[in-house]
Amino acid sequence: MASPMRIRAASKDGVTEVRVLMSHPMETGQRKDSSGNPIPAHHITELSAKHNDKVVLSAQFGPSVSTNPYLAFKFKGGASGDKLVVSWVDNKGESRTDEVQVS
Amino acid sequence: MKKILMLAPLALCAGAALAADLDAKVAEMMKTSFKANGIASLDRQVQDEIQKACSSPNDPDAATMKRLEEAQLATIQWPADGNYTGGDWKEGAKIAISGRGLTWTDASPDNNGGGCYNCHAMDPAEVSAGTIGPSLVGYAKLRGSSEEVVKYTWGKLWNAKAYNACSNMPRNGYGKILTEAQIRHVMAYLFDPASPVNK
Amino acid sequence: MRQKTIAAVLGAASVLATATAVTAQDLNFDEYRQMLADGNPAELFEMEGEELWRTARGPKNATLEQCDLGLGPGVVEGAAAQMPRYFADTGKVQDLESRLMTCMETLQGIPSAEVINGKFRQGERGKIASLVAYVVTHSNGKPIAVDLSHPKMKEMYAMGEKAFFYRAGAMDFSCASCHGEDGKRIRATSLPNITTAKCAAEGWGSWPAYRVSNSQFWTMQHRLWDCFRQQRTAEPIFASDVTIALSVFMAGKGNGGQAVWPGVKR
Amino acid sequence: MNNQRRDALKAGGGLGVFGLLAAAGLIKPEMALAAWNKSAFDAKSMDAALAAIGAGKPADSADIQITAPDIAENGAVVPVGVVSNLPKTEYVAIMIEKNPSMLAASFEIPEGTMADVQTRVKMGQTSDVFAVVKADGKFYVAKKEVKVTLGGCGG
Repeated sequence: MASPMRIRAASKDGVTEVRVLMSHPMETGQRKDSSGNPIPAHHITELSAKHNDKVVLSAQFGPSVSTNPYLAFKFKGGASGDKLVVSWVDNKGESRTDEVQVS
Repeated sequence: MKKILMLAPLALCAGAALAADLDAKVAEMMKTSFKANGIASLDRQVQDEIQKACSSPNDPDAATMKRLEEAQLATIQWPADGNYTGGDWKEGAKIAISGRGLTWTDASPDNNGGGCYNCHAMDPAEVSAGTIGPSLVGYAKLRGSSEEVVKYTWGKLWNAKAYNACSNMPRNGYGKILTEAQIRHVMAYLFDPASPVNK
Repeated sequence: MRQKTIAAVLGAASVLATATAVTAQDLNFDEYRQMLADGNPAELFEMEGEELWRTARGPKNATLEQCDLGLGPGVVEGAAAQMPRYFADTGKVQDLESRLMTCMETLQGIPSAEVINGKFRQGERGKIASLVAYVVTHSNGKPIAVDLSHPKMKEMYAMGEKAFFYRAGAMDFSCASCHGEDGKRIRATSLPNITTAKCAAEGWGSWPAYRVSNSQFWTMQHRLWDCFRQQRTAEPIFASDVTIALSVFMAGKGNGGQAVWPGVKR
Repeated sequence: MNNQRRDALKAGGGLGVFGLLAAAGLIKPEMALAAWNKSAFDAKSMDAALAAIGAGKPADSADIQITAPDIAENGAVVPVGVVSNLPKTEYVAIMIEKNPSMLAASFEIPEGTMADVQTRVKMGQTSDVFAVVKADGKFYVAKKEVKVTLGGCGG
């Protein structure tokens, strides 16, 4: 199972800033292993972030996003204690969902 | 150190004994803390004369340096056919760029890179050039291709310690890091007017 | 440092070197590094390490919460900044990794041999790396404060300094070949001059680190192991004396400097 | 801190993953239907990538700011941020001209979310980085060059 994300969500002056680190190899599919065999692509394809029940960001990633991806964004509103949920799926169908409270 | 010597000769004697003891302990540690792995055998931990003489912050005295350098100079194999620079500079560029070889993750002790760019600038277009050694940009354009320069360069590539016993530069030929043919390619990279080094 | 005028040829070379600047560009990565500092992926390892610290494991099914890193059982805050240190219970100078190995053996019953004979980023040695990420995070921003007063620490420091200058291997390198002068680079990578207090602190105080080039978290043991690999020596044994001695030398030299842990590196 | 882990959703077989997420109420059903834009991520030219996201020939805009270093110490991780000051920005894409897969990431910006995203991308070599923005139905673009260097012993 995929490892947990590190999510930070902080609200200040009516704006919530979200920073997410995901644990994922983001393998491009273009590399070869030590025996010369191609390493299959393995990367996050889609991601969504929800504040309480509202989607505040959705994204699509390709293999050019760095290993252990980082994402930061801001949305209006959000208060301390609100729920923020981030989910991703990858091209192999694996997924991960984590949630934090806005601080 | 000299001041201590004048003020407290007794303490120095004790210190010298301790220093020798420490050196012995370190030499022992440099063996027992390591293990052989693949081509990286334990004999790599045993120092030769040069390595031993150049293992402190300061170089040995001038006479020792000279003696060491003369011994290293005698190890240099000069090209039998007098062909110093007739290699392919494009091959030389590949060798200069590659820092691979001779680690315990390398299966074979052959086909090594020269790792030149780790320490030297060569082609001015290559931004990622190290600075441990002097810049070699415009090598032959600036120095010319006289017999003296060509021979010195070959010798330096083969065994840098012949010219400075405690040089940071590996002994490419003597240490079997590069073959004679590879050194000739690197020579071409440095001397060929068509090489980007001389553009 | 080791500049010598030899043949007239080399004399000319050094003059010419200054006349032909490599590129006008100074390789300044401050902006790049600053952008990476926020959201260092080492945090993912830290999270794992914190969980491991609290998870009952091993034949003894115990957590590491009673592990004594030098400040008393279970005290993590500030512990890494004072390591390596002499531990009376083992009679040894230990760095963070070798101390964690001791705790895993005594508290959890996980044999040290599993770590020593293992591979980096795998098995129990991999778990130690995550634990390291967790422990060092609790010394982030603190001054490096290694106590060199014990005779065994003094001896380790002296041996570390000697080992630092010890040339060996297929390319005649010592640590000092790359880390003995100010302002040098390997390719585009700047090299700290470990013989100065300032740079020793920068070096010691920025590892362990997440390496962006291979997306791996490297402890100081891992860092030293790969330095030796590139030095073309034989393979250093995990937590062996040479690794501890070099660590004491670096940390001791850097005493008073600030630890920025975990770091993020190219 | 690690209560996140306990909320982890275990993806099972059978249901598509996004279907599962939708069923779990974690994402909107609409999103489960929105497919990953394979043709855009597979595009081998900038024109093809732009066409695949429906951007055609976007107009240059000074209202898009790209935050990226002038020079990167390693191409495996290059921080890139995009801020769009164009009103009604609804979409942001980051493209790396000299990568085999040019489109790196795209973001749907719902109302209430600021057009201000940061991520990190791989760059095989020195290249222009493009930010393509859709605002009020029209596409705009800005670019910035990032130089990529090589470090280390290379062994």
